[in-house]
Amino acid sequence: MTHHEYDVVIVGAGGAGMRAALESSQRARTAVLTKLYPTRSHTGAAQGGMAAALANVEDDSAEWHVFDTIKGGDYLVDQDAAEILCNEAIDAVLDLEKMGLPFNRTPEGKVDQRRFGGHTRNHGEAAVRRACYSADRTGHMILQTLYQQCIKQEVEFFNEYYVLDLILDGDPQAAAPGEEVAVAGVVALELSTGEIHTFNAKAVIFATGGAGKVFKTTSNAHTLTGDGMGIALNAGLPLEDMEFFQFHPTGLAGLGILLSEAARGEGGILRNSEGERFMERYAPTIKDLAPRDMVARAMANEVREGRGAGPHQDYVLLDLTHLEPAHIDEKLPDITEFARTYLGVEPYTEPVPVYPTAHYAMGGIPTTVQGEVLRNNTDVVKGLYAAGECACVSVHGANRLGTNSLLDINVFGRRAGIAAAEYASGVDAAPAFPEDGDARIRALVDGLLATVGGTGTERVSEIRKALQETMDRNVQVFRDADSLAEATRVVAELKERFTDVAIHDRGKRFNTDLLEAIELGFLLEIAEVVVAGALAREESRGGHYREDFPTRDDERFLHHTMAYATGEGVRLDTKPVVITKYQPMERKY
Amino acid sequence: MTAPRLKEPQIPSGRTRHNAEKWSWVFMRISGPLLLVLIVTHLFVNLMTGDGINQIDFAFVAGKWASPLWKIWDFVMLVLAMLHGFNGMRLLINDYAHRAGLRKVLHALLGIATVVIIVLGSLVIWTFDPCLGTDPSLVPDFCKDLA
Amino acid sequence: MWMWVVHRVTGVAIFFFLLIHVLDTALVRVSPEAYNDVIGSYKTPIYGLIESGLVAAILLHAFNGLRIIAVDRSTWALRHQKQLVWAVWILFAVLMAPFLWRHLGHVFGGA
Amino acid sequence: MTATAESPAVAEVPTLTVTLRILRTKPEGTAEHGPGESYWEEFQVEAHATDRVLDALHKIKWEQDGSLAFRRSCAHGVCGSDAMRINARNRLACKTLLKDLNPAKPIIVEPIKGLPVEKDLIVDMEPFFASYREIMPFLMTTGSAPARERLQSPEDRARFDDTTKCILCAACTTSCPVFWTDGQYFGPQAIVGAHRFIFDSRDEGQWDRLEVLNDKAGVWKCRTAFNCTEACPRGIEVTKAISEVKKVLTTGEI
Ligand SMILES: Cc1cc2nc3c(=O)[nH]c(=O)nc-3n(C[C@H](O)[C@H](O)[C@H](O)COP(=O)(O)OP(=O)(O)OC[C@H]3O[C@@H](n4cnc5c(N)ncnc54)[C@H](O)[C@@H]3O)c2cc1C
Ligand code: HEM
Ligand code: SF4
Ligand code: F3S
Ligand code: FES
Repeated sequence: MTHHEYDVVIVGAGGAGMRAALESSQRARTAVLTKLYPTRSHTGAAQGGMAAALANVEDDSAEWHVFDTIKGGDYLVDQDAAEILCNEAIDAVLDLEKMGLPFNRTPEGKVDQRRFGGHTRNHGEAAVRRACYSADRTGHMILQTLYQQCIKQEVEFFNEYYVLDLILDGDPQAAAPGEEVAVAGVVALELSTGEIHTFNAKAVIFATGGAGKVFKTTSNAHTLTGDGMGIALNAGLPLEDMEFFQFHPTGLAGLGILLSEAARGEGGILRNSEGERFMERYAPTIKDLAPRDMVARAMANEVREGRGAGPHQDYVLLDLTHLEPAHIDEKLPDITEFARTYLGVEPYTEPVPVYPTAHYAMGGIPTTVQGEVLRNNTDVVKGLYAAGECACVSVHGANRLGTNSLLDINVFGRRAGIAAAEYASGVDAAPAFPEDGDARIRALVDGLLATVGGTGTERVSEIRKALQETMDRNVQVFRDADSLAEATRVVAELKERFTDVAIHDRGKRFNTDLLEAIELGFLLEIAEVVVAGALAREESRGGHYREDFPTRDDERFLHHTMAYATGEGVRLDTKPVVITKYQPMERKY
Repeated sequence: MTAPRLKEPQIPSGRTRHNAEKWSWVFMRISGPLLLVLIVTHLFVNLMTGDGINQIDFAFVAGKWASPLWKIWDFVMLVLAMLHGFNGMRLLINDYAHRAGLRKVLHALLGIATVVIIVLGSLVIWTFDPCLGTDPSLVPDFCKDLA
Repeated sequence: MWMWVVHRVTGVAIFFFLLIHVLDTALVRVSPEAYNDVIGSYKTPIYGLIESGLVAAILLHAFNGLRIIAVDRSTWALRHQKQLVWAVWILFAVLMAPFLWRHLGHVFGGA
Repeated sequence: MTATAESPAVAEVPTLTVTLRILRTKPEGTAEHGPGESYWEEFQVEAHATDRVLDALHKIKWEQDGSLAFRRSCAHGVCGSDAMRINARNRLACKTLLKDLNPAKPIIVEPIKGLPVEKDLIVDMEPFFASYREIMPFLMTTGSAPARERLQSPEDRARFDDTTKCILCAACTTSCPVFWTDGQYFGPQAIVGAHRFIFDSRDEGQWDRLEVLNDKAGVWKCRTAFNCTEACPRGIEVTKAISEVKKVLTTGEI
């Protein structure tokens, strides 16, 4: 075991983690722990753009952006947070530009902007060009630019260090309201050696990204297994609004690889098997550029009603054939290549088969607008922060608008970085790291290693596959009490089977077999929380659609869900939504 | 695992200074096409015209070198080819000789060989005596006139 | 990649030949007899073949050298480098054929 | 009840059995092989022609031998994790479909060459990233930053577009024969990384980078072998970028 001491430890080196690191490393001794090389993080897969009311190409205002965000989130958005997000958006984009990010440009040389779902002029009048972009690789450029800045600032990275546990100096659930609970550090496994490292820190920032791998069809990377959320849950912290998962309308059918909404922003049209532009029926004003939850539902509905395309009528078509090939090459080069490579479809001349794909976790570790992690509705854990997709500030509410997440990671990554460093400078020393702080993880790792050649009978991959299939079948775009009950039963059964899992690699170095087992553990816990939240929320709102309760019910459910792991299942609680300016209205586009 | 120390970017710096590799690269590109002309003509004259390889003997060489054009021609060819070859071999040694000691030795050998050959070759060309020796059948015809 | 290997190998071959070639030519400074002796041995079939190989090496190296220079200078050449590799081989074949015919004719025909 | 996409595109594709011959290395050794010794092992998997090599590797790992080690993340060619040598060419396992490989013959899978092998298909990427850091891959400017964005015309932006696409997968560098021979060459990726900034009209640190690239281990080592361009999964014209850098160094003009 090796022990380290830092002022600030950041877990995750995606967009949120590195944006935080840029701030924190200027102010305090900072280490960034990441299970992947920073440039492998899934921020790099983001395509379409990053929203900010720069008004470079047409009239726009941060105020309209706030409204769109709140309405898009089906009024479950904390409005104070949304205001921060949209007001700081402009500087967030300009900062990235100054760091060197190669945005696409207008003829005058300014940052160009394009249309995106749910972003409108003057509270819903018409679609507005708000998304700053770099072809269809905006996330790639953000990730590269932030990494480059980290190189410049000599940020200290611990690459391929897999954080497995969070150490607090008290029990966050047992502690009385108002009582202080502080962070003491994290425990990590160094992939290349198999060695366990402990990091004692005054402040810790979680920026571990999403959990898309609880589903089978997903745009998320194999490595997005919700580790940060799982670790928080295990440490006794709540997760907020986990039942809200975004299904992106246009995943490559059968594969889930994302085709950015930018395809529709640039003029792409969704059609059913009859060639009909069906979104005209569902969202007459902004049609194909309606928010994702609505489009995804419309697509699934078309398929359900027998208007799906293809031999099994199980997908719809994204039509780009009316666009100039040169325009496609300039604005959408990557995603059209995905269609060619993976489906053998030529988007210049053929429509592309698409179907909703699990994309984004609106929920996550609850935080304040400074990124401080909440251990209940009011108390923060001292020194513990979270940002990015693993966190829930709640700026996305029940449904995130496209391009608001790249914004989120920059705005709240930065805020968390500053807040953590300042907190760390203000305290003399981190809470003592317990002698046996790594005992739990050591037992976990040793236990799994001992299953090699032992009596365990279950395979990680089989349990994971069963989990993903049941989630796709029962907790996807449409849900109801029966499907969720089924999912509850299966997840519980899989958790049981997981206790008998065996791995096959006895080596210490680069034991990815071991890691997949641990990741599966996190996936199972998160799935349990997602299903529990979805079952309890007897209404339809944003990304959560209950067929047995097809309308929004503000009377009973205009609140956040707070889920705690108790050791005997999930305990659900509620948290009020912060409403400042916009009272909930019906959501029509 | 810690990040590397970077030298502070000094903006703007002077233009680049150590240009050895650059000039080596440029030289290869200038000498190459020149050599192409020189060598191909040389080969053509020696091997394709007249009796080809069979015509080559002392007298043939002496006949050619009676003209200053061919003297200069062969001299330029010799120097360029040796420098081009020297430089090419130097690159190879850099690529394959990993140990510093070995590399030094090979570079030295290469340098010596190159200098020796250029000096020797030049001497031969410029101090060539077409009527060397005693056997009149071996020297070119004009030696008889001189005699 | 393979053209790079070819270029390297031919370059080295030519270099070593050049060393020897200068040395033998230097014999003209020693005596006509010595020179003619050595050159005489170049006229045997074995050397005839080696000589052909040498010319082949020079031509290949030379044309490929031109290709490399072209690729460094023009985007068109860079994008068509594979076709240029073919061009090098074709040019090489076109020039080698008459040379071989004539040279080997001299060597073996003893004309 | 709910509609889910059950692999529509692949439903028609028949399954086939493919053989993968994988070059394996176990740092701890195995019963038959010493620590760090490399050996070939064959696996057979059932797969669809439209599956990726990555899918086949996963099948092996998940169903046959959990100890098979390789890196991967995004699974669609954008994160740069899984560059490996497949049938003697560097490619991303997640971007190579079985049908493009002649699945009738064994598919040969090896780690990328020229970097130390850690375990199976995992190599030590540190030397590669070190070269990248060496060329100072970040925007360098003087003076105070403007209040709004720095302006850049679409034409200026287009000049370096190609090299911004790099995902640092190392397919290029580890396919370069010069990189294999001496290992001191920065390799094509570092030049691509530098190119991205040298030709960015906003950057003022070009000559610092060019100075690094003018060094013994820099651009002049490139012998235009074109392996890098052929290997690049992002379709970057790597050799062109290198040649543009050479041009700047010889002419002194950007
Ligand atoms: C295909 C796709 C396209 C998208 N397009 C857009 C778009 O156009 N606009 C938009 O706004 N949003 C988009 N999004 C959403 C957005 O990209 C993500 O939400 C955002 O990038 C998440 O960033 P992050 O920093 O939170 O996490 P990530 O970038 O996922 O980074 C997670 C980091 O955490 C590390 N990590 C995870 N677990 C551990 C652990 N246990 N120990 C140590 N380290 C760990 C990983 O190594 C990684 O570095 C898209 C998402 C996808 C999947
Ligand atoms: C006939 C005309 C010739 C042309 C057009 C030519 C061209 C070139 C060029 C352009 C290069 C540089 C290659 C690069 O940088 O990638 C080169 C390399 C080289 N040349 Fe020549 N050359 C010729 C003759 C010769 C001769 C006569 C010799 C031997 C003495 C020779 C030996 C070499 C060697 C050893 C290399 C280095 C190869 C390497 O580094 O891979 N060349 N040549
Ligand atoms: S240039 Fe291409 S091959 Fe090289 S690292 Fe970048 S993406 Fe990979
Ligand atoms: S493969 Fe190597 S030699 Fe040059 S053209 Fe590419 S870097
Ligand atoms: S897994 Fe990301 S590039 Fe292949």
